[in-house]
Amino acid sequence: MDFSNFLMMHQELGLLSIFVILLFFDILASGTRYMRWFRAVAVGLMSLQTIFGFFPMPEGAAFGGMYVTSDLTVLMKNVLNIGTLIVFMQAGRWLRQPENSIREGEFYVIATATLLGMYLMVSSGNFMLLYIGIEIASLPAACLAAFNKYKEKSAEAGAKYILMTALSSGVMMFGLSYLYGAMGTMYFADMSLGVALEPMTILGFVFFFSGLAFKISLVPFHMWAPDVYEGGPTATTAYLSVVSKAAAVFALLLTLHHVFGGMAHVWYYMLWVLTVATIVIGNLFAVRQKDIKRFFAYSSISQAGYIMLGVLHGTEMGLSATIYYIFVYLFSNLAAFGVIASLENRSGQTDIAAYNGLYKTNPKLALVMMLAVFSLAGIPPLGGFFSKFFIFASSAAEGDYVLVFIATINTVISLYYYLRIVKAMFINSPGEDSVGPFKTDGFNRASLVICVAGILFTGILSGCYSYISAVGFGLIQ
Amino acid sequence: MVTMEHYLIVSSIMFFVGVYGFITRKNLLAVLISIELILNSVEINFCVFNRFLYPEHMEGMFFSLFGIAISAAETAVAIAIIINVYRIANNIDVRHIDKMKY
Amino acid sequence: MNILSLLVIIPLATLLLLLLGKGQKYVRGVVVGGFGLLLLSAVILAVLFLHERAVSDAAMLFVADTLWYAPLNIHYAVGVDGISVVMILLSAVVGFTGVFSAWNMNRDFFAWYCLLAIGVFGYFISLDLFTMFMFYEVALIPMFLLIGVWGTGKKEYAAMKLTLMLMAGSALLLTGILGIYFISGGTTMNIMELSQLHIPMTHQYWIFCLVFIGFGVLGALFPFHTWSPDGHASAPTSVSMLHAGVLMKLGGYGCFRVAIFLMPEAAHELSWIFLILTGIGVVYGAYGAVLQTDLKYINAYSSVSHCGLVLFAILMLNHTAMTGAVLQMLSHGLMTALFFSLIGVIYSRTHTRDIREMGGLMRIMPFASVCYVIAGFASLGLPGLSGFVAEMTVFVGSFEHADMFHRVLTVLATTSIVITAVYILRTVGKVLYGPVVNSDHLKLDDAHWYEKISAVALIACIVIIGVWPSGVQGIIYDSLAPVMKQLTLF
Amino acid sequence: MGFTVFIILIPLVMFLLLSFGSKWLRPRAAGVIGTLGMTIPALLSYYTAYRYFLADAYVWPVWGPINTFSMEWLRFSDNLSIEMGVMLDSISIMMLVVVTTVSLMVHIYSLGYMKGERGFQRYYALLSLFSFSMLGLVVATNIFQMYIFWELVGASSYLLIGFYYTRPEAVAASKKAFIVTRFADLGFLIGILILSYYTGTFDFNKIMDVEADLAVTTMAGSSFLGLSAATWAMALIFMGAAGKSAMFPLHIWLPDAMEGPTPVSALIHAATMVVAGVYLIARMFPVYLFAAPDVLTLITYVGLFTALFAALIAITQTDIKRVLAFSTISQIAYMMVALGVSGYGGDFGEGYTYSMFHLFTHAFFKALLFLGAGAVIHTIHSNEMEVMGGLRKYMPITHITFLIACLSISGIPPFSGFFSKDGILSAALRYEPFVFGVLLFTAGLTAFYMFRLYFRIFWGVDRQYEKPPHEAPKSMTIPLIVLAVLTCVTGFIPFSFYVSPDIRPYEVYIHWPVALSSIVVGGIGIFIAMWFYRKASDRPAHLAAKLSGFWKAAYHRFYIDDVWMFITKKIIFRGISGPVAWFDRHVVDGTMNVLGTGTLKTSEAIKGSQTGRVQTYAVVFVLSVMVITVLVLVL
Repeated sequence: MDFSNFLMMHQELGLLSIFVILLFFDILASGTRYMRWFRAVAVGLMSLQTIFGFFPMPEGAAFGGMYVTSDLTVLMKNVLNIGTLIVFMQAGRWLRQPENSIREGEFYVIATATLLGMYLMVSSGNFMLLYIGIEIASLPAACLAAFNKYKEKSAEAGAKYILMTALSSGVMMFGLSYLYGAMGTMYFADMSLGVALEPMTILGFVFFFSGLAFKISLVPFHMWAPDVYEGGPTATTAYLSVVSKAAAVFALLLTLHHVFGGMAHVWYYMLWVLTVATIVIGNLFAVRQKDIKRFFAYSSISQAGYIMLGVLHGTEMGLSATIYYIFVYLFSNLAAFGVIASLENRSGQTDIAAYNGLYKTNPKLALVMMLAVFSLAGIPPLGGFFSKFFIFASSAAEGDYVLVFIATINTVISLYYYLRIVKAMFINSPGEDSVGPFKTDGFNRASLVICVAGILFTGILSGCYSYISAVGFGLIQ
Repeated sequence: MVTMEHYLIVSSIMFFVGVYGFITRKNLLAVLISIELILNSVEINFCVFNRFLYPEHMEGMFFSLFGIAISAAETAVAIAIIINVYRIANNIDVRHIDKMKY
Repeated sequence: MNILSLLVIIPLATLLLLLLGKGQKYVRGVVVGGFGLLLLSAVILAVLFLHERAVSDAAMLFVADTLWYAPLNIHYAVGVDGISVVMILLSAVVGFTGVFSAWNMNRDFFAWYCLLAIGVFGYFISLDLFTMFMFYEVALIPMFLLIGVWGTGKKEYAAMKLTLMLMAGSALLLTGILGIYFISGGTTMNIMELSQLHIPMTHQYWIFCLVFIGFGVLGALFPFHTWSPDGHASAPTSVSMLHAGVLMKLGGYGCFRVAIFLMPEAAHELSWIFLILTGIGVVYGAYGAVLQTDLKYINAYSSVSHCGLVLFAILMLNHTAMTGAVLQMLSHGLMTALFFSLIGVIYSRTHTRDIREMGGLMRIMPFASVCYVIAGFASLGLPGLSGFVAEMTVFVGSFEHADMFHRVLTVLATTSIVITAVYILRTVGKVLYGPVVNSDHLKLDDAHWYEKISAVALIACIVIIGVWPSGVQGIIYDSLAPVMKQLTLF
Repeated sequence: MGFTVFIILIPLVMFLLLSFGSKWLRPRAAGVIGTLGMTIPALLSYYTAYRYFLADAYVWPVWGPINTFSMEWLRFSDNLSIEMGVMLDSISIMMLVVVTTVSLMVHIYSLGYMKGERGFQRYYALLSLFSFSMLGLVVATNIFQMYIFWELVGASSYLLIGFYYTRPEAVAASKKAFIVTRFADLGFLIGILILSYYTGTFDFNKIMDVEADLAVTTMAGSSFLGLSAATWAMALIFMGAAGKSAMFPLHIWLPDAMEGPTPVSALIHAATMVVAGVYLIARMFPVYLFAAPDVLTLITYVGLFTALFAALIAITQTDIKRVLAFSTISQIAYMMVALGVSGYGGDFGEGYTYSMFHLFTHAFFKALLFLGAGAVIHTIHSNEMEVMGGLRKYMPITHITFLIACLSISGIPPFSGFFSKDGILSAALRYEPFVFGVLLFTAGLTAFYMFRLYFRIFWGVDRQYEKPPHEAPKSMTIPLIVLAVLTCVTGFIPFSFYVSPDIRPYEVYIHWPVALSSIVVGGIGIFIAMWFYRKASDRPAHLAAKLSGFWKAAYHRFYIDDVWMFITKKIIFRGISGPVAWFDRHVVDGTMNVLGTGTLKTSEAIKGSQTGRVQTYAVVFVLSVMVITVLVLVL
């Protein structure tokens, strides 16, 4: 047996070791004073993992093409790493709360496990591995959603998530089975050659697609997302809305163009309609939300729609724009969730009303939140503006001006609800629900600094996009 | 003669029965069982396709095995969560878990 | 280091300096210093420009070009022609005077104010569609907070409406810009280079509409002007000044720099639609102002009318009328800034803007009142003040069209000057003249020194342009030559 | 004669000096400086007139225009630009003399009249501004320069009428004056636009070059609504002139403008600004004559109607300044008629010549009348005839000078009014007897109402005054005397020698049949007035009662003001502006708001789809998958 295949899996192995280390740390140190180092260790290890991700790595396939790694997948994994790292940094304060402290380690361990699943999703060269990756990524995520053991909402979120994810994985597997039936192989490379416009293939494809769309929370497969985002712990919500979504987008991007590129004209209109529906429905629901987490759930649904603009056309530009968009979206959304987490930890409030007058009580948090929502809304000179521009450009480059037009008009609606948050923080005066001045914990602050730096500089400095663009080049057939 | 189509009809019926069960059952556990039906129908599909169409490889069979394992894991997690729901709400009626909506 | 970049860097530096301290004195010092420096560099730029113009015949001067995003050919490309220089001077003057009108504001206000200035100056110096668009949005968004936080009345509604409408405009614009870029071949975003490329006619139609309406929303194009009355009425003094004085000019400037310049054929073909709209806007704004009772509403409608004239003149597509359009932008900018600054002075003392509750202010605050009368005269186009020069150039230019359509519209537009007289004199008569309505007003004091600086500086500019128009007119006229050439190519 | 530019610039400097220095100057000092400042342009004007007409006479035998100064002010396009300059020809020099003289007199007079008034410095500053604007208008080399100064005189008139800005009537009057003239100026502007488009120039000399005949040749081909471009242009320009010169139906502002200080009325609303319209028509006379003769006919009949109409109203007014105001309207209409009936070349240019002559003489005697009335008002503190009477004993100088002016306006020789009116009548007779007849009748009315005024102020009831009236101070009587002297002597100037439409001198003689008829009619008017008003009696009341319908209508100025009020208030304000404002707020803005609220409403309406139940989600999920599959398969 040739173990050299494993050497291709640097990152997975690294992550696996982190998983094991944390698991044993948790088992051994649980209940002891060493536990207080846990967060630092987790963050430290995750940072190492992130940093190592940026070192050059060999490209290639392993296990007969079941596993594929390339600069592109490494880049995608790096994006996931950064997101996870930031979530780790933000989760600490919440996990130290008395009712959770006994399970502090579990969070990191489970999250690491889901990340591993996402790695596999991104790197898979075979639908079986992809499926396994998706399941590894989603089953533990259900645990994360139900992590607040004593909160009804959390339990409800967990239940909804696990049921829906099971259903979707059933549907997806059903689709996969038909794809298998039609083509006799599960390997991407082989399947892409055999894609034919048979009803069975199309049926299989649509069923398979619904599974990923579910994870990306595209309309009409989005309905779980608001409930789970609202009910789950904030760190989980952040994780689901950014990292999990990103992984699914990456997987979709790769499969759509690598495997189903031959039937692009079939899924193009489908995806087009879903994209528009996602943007519009996400926006329409977001405008009247009162709970900030639910609000961000809908906002992230509509953001997913924007991301689809890049996925729609499998061009080099669309690919780079998508990754770039996700990269910026990651910083923006996590900045927002960092602030939400701080406030929630402090007061237990997730009402938008709690943000009234935040600028007067906690100006820095308010500013971070403002930058975050402005970036999400696409206001220059923040990263979101550039990412939106590039993603629209990628669509316009293919002449799809109608879609661009619809999307840009929808940014106005999204601006409305983002401005509602800004208005609450800056214009409204503090009400009785508002939080008094307080200090955020160090890790969270550091994470916010990273996010703000990301928001501010990913756009202005063109290096980021150029890097992504350079890596993405040539990987699309 | 039992052809592939017969198997597929069975599995499709199972799939839709599962879906139907998911949609109509009140009890969370029953819903979970419906999911198992869906997953099992898929596994039948894989096996059947493998056996009838592509007997030279074992891909479909392996997929079924993995699928069984994963559905077991899924059930484990789901039951854990359902227990938690029961502990908090004293109820496992799926229609009662609708605190969050709109 | 390019002198143009300085115009963006100075407000940026001011913004950063503001973040360092909080004391009122410190803030005032920094802001006055910053905007004074900005004004100075604008003046220096103008002088250098004239100097350079004499020896160079390039369309754009002080050009600098740095590659920014290679995949989309986005450059940080800056350069100015006479029109940009004029607009920069206008912005610098209004920005500077606005500082004095906002004398008692706190640091946060000025921070947003600086951001606004960054956007405005960046916009006027940009040659690259992307950077231009970016600065455009940078200029729009601070408005939300400036109005929302420091405004009066229905400020939240007004701020939201203003921001959303303007952003909707910029959404159209974004689509249009992408269209221009890709349909012209996707090789450059530089306006000057794009002007050499040809956009197929079928595409020009829709792109022109998008871009023109997109910019037109900010330029108060009927019927997309309704953000203006509410927005202006709710905004604090100096924000109204900057917004009506400078920001609305971004619309007009963009209309001709992008819409007309890059899509001359569509401009020829479609101008009639927009001419009708703007023609309506000119008269409609004036009529709308007549019965208003809020000083700021009056001025907002008047802005609709005057800015309508800008777009109207641009769409006339001839050299004289376009010169008039730029002059009108300049003139309206100064004049409306003056108006708002004085309304601010009055409001800060009487705490009302309802003209029915005021009267006889001339005796109580003579300085402010006299300035108001001057502003009124400028607005109704009295010779010797800038408004006359601009309006006359527009009318004379518009009348150069030989066909009845343009002529009849021109005549209709000229009727606005009578209506303007009606509402201006009505306001002046009610507010400044007559007996004192509210005896509490007798105790009020006249403008403070900082408010006086603001008013005097603006009046000086208005008078200079009004008395000696040929200087600025010449610069504009010459700079329009490339645009005209572009228009006559087709 | 480059110095002529200073005639214009000095008042401007005075304006700036007085307005910026008002804080530091004591009122008296400001007045004196202003007056001295006005003296210099006056002297320069006289010198200019002397040089042009007498000393140099280098333009002989043609009084051709000379541009002594010119600079480009604004360039519209490569061939169209506005120049600022000084053009001297006979009528502009005549106007220079008139304007500077009357202005100087008013400056001096105001030293006494306005003494102690609040805003004394402002008053003098505005007077200087007005003088500047008026002089600039007079010497304009091109029609656009004229328009510019035309607007400026309008503005200074506005400011001066509203001098007593705390009085609502004054504010309303100033507003009305400005807006009405502005409306008329709109016509002027459009006329300029049309004219300049076809001729490609604003320059008077080029437009009116009879040989080149620019206007006629270029505008012949185009027409609009059946009228030629030239007719349109010139008719619209006449609209501007009619507004400034208070021709029916744009005359409504002038009577109200009497709310301003009386010296201002004398200067602006009697002697100078209001005749600017006549001056404009005279300036463009060749164009009217050759390119748009129809418009000249229009001018004739509008003028004729206005003359009669205003005279009828003047008979019934009781406010002495109103009487004078309507008299002014009537007299200006005379000038208009004269222009309208004029021909070209030699004797045929008589109407033109005498129009200008009447303008010249009228300026002095009407200023005199106003200033005299001012002196009365100054001491009585009222404008109403009812409270006056028997003042001849108290104010001898005022009385005599006023009488001279009255005789002059009534056309009694040897006062100047006789000569100028006579020429107009004879020109009218040459044109059409009907016109002549109406003018003659108007002359009689003029004599009647002027002497009605005279008798009621200085004769009539001998009233007992609480404070005995007194003669005006020196500063006021000196201008009266000067103007009275001018009224006596100016009639003897051989005007036709200097002013004619073809700028070539010619000779005219008094047409005695016409003159006699005019004298007789004037005498009858005076006699009737004497019979009615010499002593207190109930004859006027009887007459008024007999003619009550007419009397009331005339007293209310034939309700023209009400018609205008109806048009502005009801139609423009309520009918257009109100609906526009409503439309904007509710329809245009409403649409925008509906877009916003519509989104929110939709959002509210569809919220139910998110039921919160897993099973709904599953239904949606599975159904969507099915539907998509089917759709993809089918499509």
